[in-house]
Amino acid sequence: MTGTEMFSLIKPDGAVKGKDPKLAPDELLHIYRTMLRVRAFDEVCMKLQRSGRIGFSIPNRGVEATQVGAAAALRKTDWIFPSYRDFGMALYHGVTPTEMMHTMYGNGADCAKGRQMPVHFTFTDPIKFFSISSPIGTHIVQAVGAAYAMQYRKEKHAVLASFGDGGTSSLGFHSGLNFAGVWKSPVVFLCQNNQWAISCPSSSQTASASYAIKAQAYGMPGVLVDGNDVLAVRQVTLEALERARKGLGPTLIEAYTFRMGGHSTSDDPTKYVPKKLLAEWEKKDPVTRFERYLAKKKLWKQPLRDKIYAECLDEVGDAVKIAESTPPPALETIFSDVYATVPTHIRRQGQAAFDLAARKGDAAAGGGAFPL
Amino acid sequence: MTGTEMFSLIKPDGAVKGKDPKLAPDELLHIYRTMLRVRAFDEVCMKLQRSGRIGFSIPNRGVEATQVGAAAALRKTDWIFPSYRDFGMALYHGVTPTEMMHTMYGNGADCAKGRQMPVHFTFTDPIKFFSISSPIGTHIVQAVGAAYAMQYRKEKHAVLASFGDGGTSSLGFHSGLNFAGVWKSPVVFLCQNNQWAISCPSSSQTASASYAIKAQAYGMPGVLVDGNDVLAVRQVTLEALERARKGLGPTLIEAYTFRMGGHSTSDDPTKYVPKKLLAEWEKKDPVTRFERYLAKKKLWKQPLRDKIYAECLDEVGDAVKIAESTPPPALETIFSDVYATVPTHIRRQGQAAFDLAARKGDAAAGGGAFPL
Amino acid sequence: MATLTLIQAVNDALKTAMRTDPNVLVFGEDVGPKGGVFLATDGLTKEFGEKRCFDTPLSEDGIVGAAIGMATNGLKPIAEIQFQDFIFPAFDQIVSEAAKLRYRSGGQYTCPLVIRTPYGGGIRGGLYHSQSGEAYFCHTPGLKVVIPSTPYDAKGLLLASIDDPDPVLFLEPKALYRSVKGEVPEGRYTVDLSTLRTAREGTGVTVFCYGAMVPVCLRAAEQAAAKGIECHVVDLRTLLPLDEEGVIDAAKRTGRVVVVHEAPRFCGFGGEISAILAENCIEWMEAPIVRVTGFDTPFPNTLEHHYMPDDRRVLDAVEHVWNY
Amino acid sequence: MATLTLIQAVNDALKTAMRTDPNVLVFGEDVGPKGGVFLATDGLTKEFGEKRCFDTPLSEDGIVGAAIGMATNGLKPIAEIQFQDFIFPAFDQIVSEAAKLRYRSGGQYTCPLVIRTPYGGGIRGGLYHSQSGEAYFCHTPGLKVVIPSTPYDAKGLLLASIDDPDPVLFLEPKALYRSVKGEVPEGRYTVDLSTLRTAREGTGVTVFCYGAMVPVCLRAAEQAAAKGIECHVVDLRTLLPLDEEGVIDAAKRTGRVVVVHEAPRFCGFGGEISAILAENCIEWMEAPIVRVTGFDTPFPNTLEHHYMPDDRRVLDAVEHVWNY
Ligand SMILES: Cc1ncc(C[n+]2csc(CCOP(=O)(O)OP(=O)(O)O)c2C)c(N)n1
Ligand SMILES: Cc1ncc(C[n+]2csc(CCOP(=O)(O)OP(=O)(O)O)c2C)c(N)n1
Ligand SMILES: [Mg+2]
Ligand SMILES: [Mg+2]
Repeated sequence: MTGTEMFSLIKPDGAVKGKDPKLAPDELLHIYRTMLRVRAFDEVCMKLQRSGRIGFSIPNRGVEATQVGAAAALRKTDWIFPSYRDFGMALYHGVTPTEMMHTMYGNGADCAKGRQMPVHFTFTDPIKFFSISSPIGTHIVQAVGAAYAMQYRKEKHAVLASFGDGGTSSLGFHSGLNFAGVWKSPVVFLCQNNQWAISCPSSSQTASASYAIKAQAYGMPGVLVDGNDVLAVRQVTLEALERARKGLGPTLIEAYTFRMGGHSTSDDPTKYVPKKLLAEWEKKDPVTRFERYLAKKKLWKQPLRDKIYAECLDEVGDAVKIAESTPPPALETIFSDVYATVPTHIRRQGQAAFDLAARKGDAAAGGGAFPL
Repeated sequence: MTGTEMFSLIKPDGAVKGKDPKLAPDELLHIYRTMLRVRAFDEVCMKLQRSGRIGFSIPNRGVEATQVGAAAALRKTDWIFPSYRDFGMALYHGVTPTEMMHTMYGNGADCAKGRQMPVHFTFTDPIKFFSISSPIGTHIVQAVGAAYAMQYRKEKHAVLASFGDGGTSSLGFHSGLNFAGVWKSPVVFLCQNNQWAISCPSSSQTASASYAIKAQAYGMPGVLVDGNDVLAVRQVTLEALERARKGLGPTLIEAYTFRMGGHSTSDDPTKYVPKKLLAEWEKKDPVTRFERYLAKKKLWKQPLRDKIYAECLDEVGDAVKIAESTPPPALETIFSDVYATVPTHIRRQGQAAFDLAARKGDAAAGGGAFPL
Repeated sequence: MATLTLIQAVNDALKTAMRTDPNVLVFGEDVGPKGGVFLATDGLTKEFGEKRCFDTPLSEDGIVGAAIGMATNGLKPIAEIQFQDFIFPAFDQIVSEAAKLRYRSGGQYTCPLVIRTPYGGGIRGGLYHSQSGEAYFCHTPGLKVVIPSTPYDAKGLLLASIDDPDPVLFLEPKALYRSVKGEVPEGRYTVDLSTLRTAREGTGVTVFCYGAMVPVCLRAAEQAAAKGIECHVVDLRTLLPLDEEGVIDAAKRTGRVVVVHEAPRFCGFGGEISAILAENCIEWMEAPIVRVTGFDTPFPNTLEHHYMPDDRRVLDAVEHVWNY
Repeated sequence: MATLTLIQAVNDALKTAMRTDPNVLVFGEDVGPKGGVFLATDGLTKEFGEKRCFDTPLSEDGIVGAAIGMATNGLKPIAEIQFQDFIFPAFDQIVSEAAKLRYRSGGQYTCPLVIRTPYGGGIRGGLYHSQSGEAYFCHTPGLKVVIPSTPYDAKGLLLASIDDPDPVLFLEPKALYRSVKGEVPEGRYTVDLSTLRTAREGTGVTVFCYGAMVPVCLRAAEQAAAKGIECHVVDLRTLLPLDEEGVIDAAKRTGRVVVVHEAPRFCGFGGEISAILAENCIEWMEAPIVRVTGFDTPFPNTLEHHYMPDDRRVLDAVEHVWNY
């Protein structure tokens, strides 16, 4: 694999090119269901945002195969260093829509205690899904550090670091891939090339022939894969993870796909995405492509999509109900977790905030005395 | 040129491989003399440092061909964004040893007004030799900005950005080459691979097959050249500059050479440089190699080296005398050039410093009243 | 004279500068066809072409580094950093390079660039779309740091920053982008980069503030006035170099001082104001110098209204020093 | 008990920690076979192998970024930044990431790392081998910032930093590396990260300082004593979190305060001390709170002895507040 030829498994008609990975039917259906779950979660969040019930979301339509395919290659003992667009990886491994919805609302049950914007998830169970950061690229080199710990302890685990095409210009990309090359780190770098960094196309991002080819600069293999082909993504990720576990070092994978929605709910893509291009990629929908494959395996026919999608919508709808009825975080959450123990100056500021809230009759204060 | 095969022109015996560049004898001798000038400047500075007359210097033995070869390809209207090891580029273009020695002493005639450490030169005439910074790599992307100004004004000038093997790990390398690729900047990136970043060999710097190959990540040609072959370095730099002037974009050149001295006068390389390796490279001395070429052209035979080197030592010796008899910078130089005009708070601090110096009878204060 | 929002005034300043000086360029992430995530650069690529207003790769280090090179070679770059929270990858270029170039080159190379970036809370942006980092930059000799709070000042200060021969960090209070409107003259005018602005006259308590805290303090001053305390509200607007004389005069006027900013308190800009007063006119002070600031924690999301100083907290402090 | 220099005490602390905890790793530029440019890590690769003490590529962003990943996955990384001046490429990793990880993950991921780096002037290092950047980091909630001034504290504070569950920036005064010596116990002991140290008792003038300024202030105190002024010299040693009670008590003791640091004055750490006092005990102050600091300029080279506060300048300030 040279970093410029694109690997795919499922042909547009659903037939297999080359060797069928022969996954068990329930694994195939779990993959399928997860893709629909992502889509349902996405659709609901977009509506919640439009109606002002949550502040922000990040659309995933078009890129579900990349996320779910990569997640399907991981073991529960591996770590994920995700980007903010990686809903699907968490869902695949069993994080529930309810846990995620708490973060969308930033309520008192949110894992991040309402401190982060929506979509900035953080989970430790059932898989290490590292706390998402807004600054682009910083996590790429952190992933290499986490992988060093695995090497050091002689564990056979690996790390998946996921980022966008824009992320390749970041500092963390350069230092991350460079360190991983030198250290032969058990890391798989997944560049999700969805062709946009907000409004900036790849032509303003880099002059390199592909993103995968950047691997050469760091002495590691670069693999270009069809990001709308869930089984192809799973396959190359699996192979890269195997290399990693064997001590053969890191791999850079570029998954070539297309962001069908805006960058976020704050973005209007019609200002910069050519209509024709959008229409072209609409035809390459990754869910439909996978359904054709499943159909050839006799695992799929309509109304299976409608049925599962309805179930997913229900599930997400329930999550919304639970999240909406969960109260906001307590005032003390502003002051805790800055350090393991609250230092005096922060304790004093917290106490003042409690006093003020109590004096002004503010709900968030709870009991009234600063409890930390 | 692929970035892994090494280009050279002068064979070890001085014969030409391929096409002779056919430079005029006085140009060849200027190149030769400059190499010896670097060596003389270097030798004198090492001694000055050892005897405590200057604080610091950076040895250049072994890498003269790379510096001088690259400089020889430039026009006076081009800009140099140098690294701290690039004595030779300034000397080639006519900066005098005296001007440079002022900086080694940080005296009142120093272009940098005694603010920088030795070797951190800054010249605007006869060529733009950009102010050297200690932080590694920051200038690489600045060079791309300077080149943008040339493009914008439709000038046919170009920029040479020079840095070490260690510099390729820096942030400025990544952003610099990436921006230059996208902008098709008239920049030549010269990576002087002298095989060490202080004590760190390339094996701890990167896993890539060469430094030149990193060009691929940015969509530009990468050229590997024998850095001990002054004419080969000149040749590839010239070709890269021509591409740049034609609007065809940047090139990354890796000049493969060897740092024969310590990193700096503060460093003891015997702690980490294998003796055998040093002996091997001793045989590849770039000055001797070039002499063999000149000899074949009937331009050189002993005692020409001794004669020229003695002249160079004299010249540098004179520079030392002038620099040593030049007084230190005036106290006001601490406070000027922070901004174009001195703001009130700095003026007040300057006045206080003058008052104190005057009260304590301190020479540096000069007249006694803060003059800015 | 048109009535503009603060963001429209920024856009107007950029257009005014670009129309009069062909060396003025604008670039950053999404500033081109999209016109910037807040639309500060709306219409610039269309009017001035993509050599003068353009998108860059996603690298703040690159954006500022390239701007330094342009600036030192005769252009007037205006770099946008999408959110101030994302300026830190460029910290080295700003602090080690832009701020020190004139000095270290003995004045032979200079760096007249402008970095514009929205800062501050109030949009439910959480840790990374809400920060106020002015103190990091104010501790850096060689930089100028400017923060407008009105549309008039936004245009005049930005044009002055573009004229300035040294690097200027221009911090725009995003909470005010569309929430304040004001009259803005057409064409070129500048507001001097070294004088504070008296936003409200008063003899009771002096309140120092800047950016998005100015309207907050003015609201608190209204409420204080209702209680018989007349606040003297000072909009510092250029934090570095600071109008120290003006600060000292304003403090002496009342002898009672409150300093307000959104950023965390510890080692924040407010400490410098307190220190200047404690050093230069402590004997005029009739009460403790009180700071009302963001807490010494990262910026939260859901509870940001508790984190950011509001008129209640400012009023509390004003009453405290008044009654002292 | 051995008599060690400050740099030997640092080396001793590293060895002590590595001997007792296999999860402690040391890495950075030239820390391996060379033993660090100041020899802080001398002998570590030899004793502990190259998996535990090793050289990295030339990238501070990478060094700190990787350290964060190691720290959050169970190791105890000690990263060396060769000079504090070169920490800025890692500023984003430190300020946006290490400092905020515990908070933003609701406590699920933590970042117990130590960054060691030599800071300060006195070695004719010019702009880029002399800086004191503590204020940049002290304005960052989530970090701890520690600066020793004696060999005993260097070892005890470094071991406490290694034990700490949060990210610690450990700034080493390079001017003191070999110029101070002191008794240092063998084996493990720690010095608490939240208390100041009284370096000299006195009732006349309180002098706050840290790091390389401590011996300078003690010299000035000797000279002041000769003139009949007894200085109370406080070595702050942990700047964040600061022992605010201790600071206030020490200031109240004399009612006259001088604050000393090498870093530029404007928005420096000294401002925070002044502000805390102006807010908490202004009525105890019998004189202006005077700062003696580096100038608000970059750090020069040839004239560095004029730039850095020396005993003359400290004594001047002490006399000024004493005679006020
Ligand atoms: C350091 C930094 N700069 C700028 C931003 C603002 N920003 C958020 S997302 C984004 C584009 C990212 O594009 P890409 O990496 O391709 O990921 P995608 O959104 O396409 O998945 C930008 C510029 C940021 N978050 N961090
Ligand atoms: C950002 C930064 N980090 C660390 C240093 C300290 N340092 C000075 S030179 C050097 C090695 C540079 O190696 P290389 O780029 O190969 O250049 P060479 O000295 O070999 O010419 C290091 C680490 C620095 N100057 N800047
Ligand atoms: Mg993208
Ligand atoms: Mg080198």
